[in-house]
Amino acid sequence: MARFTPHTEADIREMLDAIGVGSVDELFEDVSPRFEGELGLPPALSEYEALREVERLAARNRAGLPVFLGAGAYDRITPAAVGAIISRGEFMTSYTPYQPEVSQGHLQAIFEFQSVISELTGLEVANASVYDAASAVAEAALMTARLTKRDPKVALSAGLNPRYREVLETYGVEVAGLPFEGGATDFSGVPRDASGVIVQSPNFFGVVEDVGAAAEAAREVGALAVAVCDPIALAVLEPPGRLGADIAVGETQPLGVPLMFGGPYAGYMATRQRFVRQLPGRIAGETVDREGRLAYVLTLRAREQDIRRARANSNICTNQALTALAATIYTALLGPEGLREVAELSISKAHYLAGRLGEAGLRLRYPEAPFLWEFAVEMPDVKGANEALLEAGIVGGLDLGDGAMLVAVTEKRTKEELDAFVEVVANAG
Amino acid sequence: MARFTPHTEADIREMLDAIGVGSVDELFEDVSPRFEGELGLPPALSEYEALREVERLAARNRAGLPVFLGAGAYDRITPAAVGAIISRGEFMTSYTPYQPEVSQGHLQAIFEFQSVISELTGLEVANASVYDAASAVAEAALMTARLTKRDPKVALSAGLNPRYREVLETYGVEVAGLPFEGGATDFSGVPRDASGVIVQSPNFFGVVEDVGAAAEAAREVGALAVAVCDPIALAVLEPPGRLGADIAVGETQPLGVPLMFGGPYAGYMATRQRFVRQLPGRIAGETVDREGRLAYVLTLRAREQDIRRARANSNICTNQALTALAATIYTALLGPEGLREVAELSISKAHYLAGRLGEAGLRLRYPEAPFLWEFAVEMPDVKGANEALLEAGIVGGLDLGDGAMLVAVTEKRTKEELDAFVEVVANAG
Amino acid sequence: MLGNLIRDKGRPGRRGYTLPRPDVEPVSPEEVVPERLLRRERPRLPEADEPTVVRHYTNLSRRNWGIDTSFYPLGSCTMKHNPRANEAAAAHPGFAGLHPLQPEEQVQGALQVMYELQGFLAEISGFPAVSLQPLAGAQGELTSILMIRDYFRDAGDTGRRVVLIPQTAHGTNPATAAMAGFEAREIGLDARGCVDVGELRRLADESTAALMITNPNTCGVFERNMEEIAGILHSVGAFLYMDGANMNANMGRMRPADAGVDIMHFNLHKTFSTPHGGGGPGSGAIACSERLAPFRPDPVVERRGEGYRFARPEKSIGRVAAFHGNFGPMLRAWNYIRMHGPELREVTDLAVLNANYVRARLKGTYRLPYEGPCKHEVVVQPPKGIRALDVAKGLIDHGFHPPTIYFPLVVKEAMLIEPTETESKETLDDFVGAMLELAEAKPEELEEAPTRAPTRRLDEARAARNLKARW
Amino acid sequence: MLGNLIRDKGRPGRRGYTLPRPDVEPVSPEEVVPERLLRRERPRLPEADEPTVVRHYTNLSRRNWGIDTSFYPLGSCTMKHNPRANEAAAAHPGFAGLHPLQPEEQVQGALQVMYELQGFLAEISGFPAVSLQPLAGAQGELTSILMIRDYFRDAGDTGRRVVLIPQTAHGTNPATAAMAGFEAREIGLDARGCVDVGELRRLADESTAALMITNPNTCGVFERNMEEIAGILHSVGAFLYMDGANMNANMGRMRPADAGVDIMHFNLHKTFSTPHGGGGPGSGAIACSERLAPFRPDPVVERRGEGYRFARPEKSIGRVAAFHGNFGPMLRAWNYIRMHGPELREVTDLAVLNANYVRARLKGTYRLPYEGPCKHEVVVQPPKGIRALDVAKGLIDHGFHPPTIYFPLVVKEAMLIEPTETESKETLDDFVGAMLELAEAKPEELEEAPTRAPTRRLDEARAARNLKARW
Repeated sequence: MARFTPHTEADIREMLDAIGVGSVDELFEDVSPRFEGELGLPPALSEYEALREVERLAARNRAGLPVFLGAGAYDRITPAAVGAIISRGEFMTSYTPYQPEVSQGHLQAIFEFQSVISELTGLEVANASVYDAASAVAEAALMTARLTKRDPKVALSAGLNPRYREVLETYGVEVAGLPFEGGATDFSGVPRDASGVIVQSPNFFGVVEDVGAAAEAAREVGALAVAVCDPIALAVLEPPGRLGADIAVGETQPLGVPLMFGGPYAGYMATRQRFVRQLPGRIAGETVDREGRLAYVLTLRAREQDIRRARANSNICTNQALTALAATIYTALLGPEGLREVAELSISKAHYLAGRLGEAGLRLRYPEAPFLWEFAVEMPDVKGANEALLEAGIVGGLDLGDGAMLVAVTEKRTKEELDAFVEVVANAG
Repeated sequence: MARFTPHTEADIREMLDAIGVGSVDELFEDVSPRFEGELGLPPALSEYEALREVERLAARNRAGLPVFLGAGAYDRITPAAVGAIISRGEFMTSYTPYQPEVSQGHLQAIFEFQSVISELTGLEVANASVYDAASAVAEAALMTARLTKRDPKVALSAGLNPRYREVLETYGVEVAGLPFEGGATDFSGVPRDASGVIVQSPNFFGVVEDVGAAAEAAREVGALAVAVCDPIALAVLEPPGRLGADIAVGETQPLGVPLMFGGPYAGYMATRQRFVRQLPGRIAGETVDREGRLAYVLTLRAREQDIRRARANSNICTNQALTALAATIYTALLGPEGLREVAELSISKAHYLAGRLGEAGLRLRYPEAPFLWEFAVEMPDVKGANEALLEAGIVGGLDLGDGAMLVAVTEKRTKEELDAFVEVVANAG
Repeated sequence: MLGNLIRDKGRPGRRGYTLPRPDVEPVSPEEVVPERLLRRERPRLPEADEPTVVRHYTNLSRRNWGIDTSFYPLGSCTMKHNPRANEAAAAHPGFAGLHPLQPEEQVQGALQVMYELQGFLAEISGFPAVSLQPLAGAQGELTSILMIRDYFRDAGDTGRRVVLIPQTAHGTNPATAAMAGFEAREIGLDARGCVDVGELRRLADESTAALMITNPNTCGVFERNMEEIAGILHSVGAFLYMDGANMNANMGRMRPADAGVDIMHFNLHKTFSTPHGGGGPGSGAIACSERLAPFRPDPVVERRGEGYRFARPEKSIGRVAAFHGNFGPMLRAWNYIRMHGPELREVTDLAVLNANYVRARLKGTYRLPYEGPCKHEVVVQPPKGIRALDVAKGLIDHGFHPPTIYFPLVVKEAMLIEPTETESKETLDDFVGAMLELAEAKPEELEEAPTRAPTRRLDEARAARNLKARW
Repeated sequence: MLGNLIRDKGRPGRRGYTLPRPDVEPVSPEEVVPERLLRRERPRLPEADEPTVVRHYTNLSRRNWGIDTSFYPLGSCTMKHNPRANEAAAAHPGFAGLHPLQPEEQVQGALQVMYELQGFLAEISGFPAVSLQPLAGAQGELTSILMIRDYFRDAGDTGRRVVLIPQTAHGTNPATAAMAGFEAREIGLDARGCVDVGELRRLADESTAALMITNPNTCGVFERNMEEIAGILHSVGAFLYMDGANMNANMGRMRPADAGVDIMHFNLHKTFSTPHGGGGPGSGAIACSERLAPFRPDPVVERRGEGYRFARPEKSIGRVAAFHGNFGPMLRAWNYIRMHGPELREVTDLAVLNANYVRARLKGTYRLPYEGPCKHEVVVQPPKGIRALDVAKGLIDHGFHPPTIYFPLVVKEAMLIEPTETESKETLDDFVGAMLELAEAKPEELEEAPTRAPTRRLDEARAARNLKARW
């Protein structure tokens, strides 16, 4: 018998009788071509056996070590309360809140998520999340095209996470390269037909970029400015909305979401109120019920695929609601001071590490550029250094492939771990 | 500031003003002798630091290995759904259901637990749990005294788990020893002034005892019979109520409760309807509310300490409600066939192991006695065998201290593990 | 009194989480960032203690229904039980703690899960190639259509500008086609609710890139002419794409590749029981033929000797996600498939049995626009004079989550009911009982429903008119 | 229609869990057990699938309130927030998977937790010796009194048959004394609600084994004459036992050992935030003087060199639990104390502040039988003509769990309110608002409450009269 199904032989008999067929097979008589074989899958395991198999596979991973990788996913401290709440069945086993009367929990949570993102980005309105930062960047680029009525073409530099750029290109957005020097982007040469300018800050190399300059450059050519920002960084950096960006996007993974080998994460998108109709994805809005009680509902639905079909402003349907909820709970627990403290601890530790590496004779790639907690450090043999680090029980930074390692330092790293990192790298280097 | 408290400086000020005192200190002016020092405790850790410490301590334990220890706690398969449900805040963070209108969840769960225990033991009524099997045995012994109006004195043999016997004695019950031969108890010599006869089946050495003989022996001297039974065993053994036992007690840990280094577990107690007023602990009963809807409530409260004080039939108050809930959910998931299958798998594996050990030249201590999944095997150097087993990644059986090892085999053990056990023991022996 | 938002429950200075004390010399943002780039105003975020946060979100959850609380027959969404074993698997720190950029030799367990899952999906669909990267069904669609686009580009076939889409399609299909730069052209249905093959013959030509079919379609009807349809498309050099949202009616009974489908997507969160999370995360793996395989997104997992590694397909469309896809749902789907093996067919069988049972029981009272048998879901219409919306809200008062309503668009007052295989006959009987009762209710009474839910009906127009989407 | 019990939701043949297939030759019970000892009839247990079981218990939980859903000021129960970090600690498989009989060298981490927790409780109480074994507060009491009993036995002091117990005591105190074989004799109060020292002087003599005091007592009043009381008892050779249920008013402010207490118990689940679980598991550790230390239950944890081991105190009363106590709550309490360190005093301070604030706000409307300040809880009486029961049920309709009512017994219509430190001023203000509103309600209206709870008031007499305690 199949697992997780309640059907007894007697149930099946009674149901077939009610339907008026003699066997389940008859219900598939219209299926053509019918698959008559047995699926070539390994035999069914009991729960315990399957979980033991999971255990065995997990043992083939090197998890639980201090991690110096970042580049879009950060090994941050996750409060225990986050997982405890999002695993409640009412949150975990529901779907998109099409029926608001029995979905107020998720709807209000989305409203709170949107509020958090609006506050952090300094923009008026945010959506309920998109898949990840990369798709948020792509959706934002397409949005600039719709808003400027130009073809989707964005100006950007090597400062944008190359993975985001790849997704952008997959989504059919044309890219115009901008010069990148000394760790930062030169926004002076934005093409006149660009629909948008994209600036990431801190950028892929950890450097704090001048979002204002990007916004100005966009404005000059009638394009829109898209800022890509780590939400933790926005606890200490001026929000993109205040610096003139029209759209802000990013990754909420740093807000209490486990690394989980790359997903599920959640992309965020925020923009100015006047652009809201071009914002893709769900939006929850406030309203009242028949008795005048405050309540929340999905709104501006006419932007979406299930209503507008081919003329929708995106095909997105399912987003990352549960992850967005995790980020909301994280933010509620940490609060503005907590977020700032996370940022400050990370800055302190990263700068300590950078300093110690300098003392050990290693050179930062962009020594003059302002950075928060991620930086590129030059190293003759990054691969060798990472192997030595792994031997010491440390997951090293990202091999940039050109004689430098991109190192991310979060609040989770201890001085002990930082010192060990320096010692290994100094010896291996 | 203390953790998990919402008080801001402003809150505290406002509250002190409302109270009419100038400082929190003033609220302790009546405390004498007042402790004026600082508690000599290690400095406060953040959640992350504390959990890292837990991680470090956990690494000093040898957990996750196949375990052949039993003797009252069994390494059985625990369905994932059990933990997922009992961790719901409504179950986990509530207390004794004194206010039934907002405690129907727990009350109904207790009612279901009582029903499961009644069904398994073949007795009419069960309570909401006591601390563990040992305290259940002690409470049962005291119950026999109240019911027979004799001093608490019970006849029992070496077949009773010695830890239960110790608790019995601590609780002030006199013990009369019965002969124990060939793995089973001889009930022929029960003293005439005994208030009870206690029989454990399967007994401490895993042997299935004759509960009917114990009941008869009790009846002959006007005493009551107490049977101590593993609930999983009751899936295949005739229930004590059917064999004449007046009280059945035991440990519900085998029903889906983690080993957790010995607790929390939950003892169960069941008895005949006519003895219910001498049953200690909570009892949930069915009733209706004002609108006639079925509901549950704590009942027969006049037995309990908070009502009857010195004349209560026990001092028990808090019991093991959440553990009892886990056992109820486990039983609901497994059902009668699942419980039977757990028993049969354990029996099959235990007898396979016993057979293989026999082939390897080891002798069962009670070769003629019927056993289910636990047995004593003679071994010249149990300590040495256990050390060799640990080296092979196996937690061996209980050293009985007299040249034998008590080995428990659950459905969780694989043939591979059993074969490895035999190989190591045969070589070490 | 303050409102009920988490922000209303805070007060300046409160904290819900304590971080480790600094163990290095503090460096402030002011020391490292130019002043004009420093934040001037604090964001207005909640300042609340852990007890308040836990209570707030616990109580929010209690204003929400899920499969765990109620029957949830939302058509086309496959709201089946989410086994708790999957959650136990996903919680394993050996997976949850992995950084996506750890070198391959450090993540062999995760790669093996992906490799095996690729194989499982290949077997279930009949295709030789799979990509797990798309992050949701709609992204799986987009990935598929982009692969088709790139196939034609690569072949120098520049005239393919049309994607045909049946009227019954999910809205994501036309939206996807448009997003990929195609013209989405609708194609009509025959009397059975299936793609009109005659019309397809007329429409299909060298400008056709693909037909996006859903099978069983969103009327719950099996598209019996799949092979013929595939033949027509292939004869004009176009592709047949299948929306796999409804694979819960196919597993072990029909393999899309066998029917001539060229490419499809799965919804791991539907068919393979990963939690829907109130609207995600999903996971939209795709499977395709050898011809399209080189265009899959980067990366896929390959086996080399005893190990596993990432590889970029030769003519890859590129990445559709920053990393490797939603690994959490993949691990859960892997676990679900491991717990079923070939018995997945019984999942399909019982899902279809349940839908047909509901169909049979509603017949005579509710209108059935299409002949039976249906597949894993059934579309019905309320008796004349009663609105689908009112029945839906009435169901809430009976403790049932409503089905999908007003979809598919081709059926007026449609109610699309998908019970899934994890519901018992008793639950279905109770649901049918409620449906039959509601069919006889007075419309003006139904209009009042729901009265027993956390809220009454909402003023949806007001939300859009006076947009308030944040605190 | 069937009822709502899990058994009603099953059907023969259904299964909610699949076990591994046998990998050895099956051996049936019939082959190994004599026939007359084999079960003849199947137990009538639920036969239900996992989806049904999960939904059933999820919905049951939704008919229950906890700290996570509501303010829960149950007096003497210390319903403080249960930090989720504690649950994360207890879920660690490195602890959860440990068998209690694994040799000491395999469980050094667990022993270290116990050893350190013993030390923490010693520091908090001021005593040199601790035992963690008692499984709940009441068992901690019993353990303490049995230790006192054995002390006198050991000393050959055979006349100690009386345990004195103030009228304000929890019911467990007299029940414990009786269970340990003593005569529980009540002792009266003075006007402040404290033990009547004069009466104690008259009662205490060579027949007295101990006085069981609770401090602060259950009127929320601090027993200021502790040292004098201890002196009187010691002068007749008797012991002073302290019920530590209310330690949440003492941590860092008063150490029982300093006041002359000889032995006490803790409720780890109250003071140290481990979840109450709907009525357990608790944990009732005890702490005592050097004199009583040799009588502690077997075993305690000792340090030897770098390692830890179990040891049996010299004159141990024996075991009170089969194994080492409720380790789960111990681990949580350890974690809680590690997260607070010396700041535990602030927990006490804020708990007492909260109670006094509620007291101040209710003053004038509710009657206050005792002068202030109170400690961590406050006993109040409704205005004349209104019953505590009705106010309690009325609070439910305001969304608040009622306080303890009709206890302490010495106060008519008592309402014992313990807010704990984890509640905010706003919550207290809302609660006070509800209390004040209820004080002005018409009694006949109040009689109807609750109307917004999962049930109305229950017929409790019927439950006892026609006992139905199982399906």
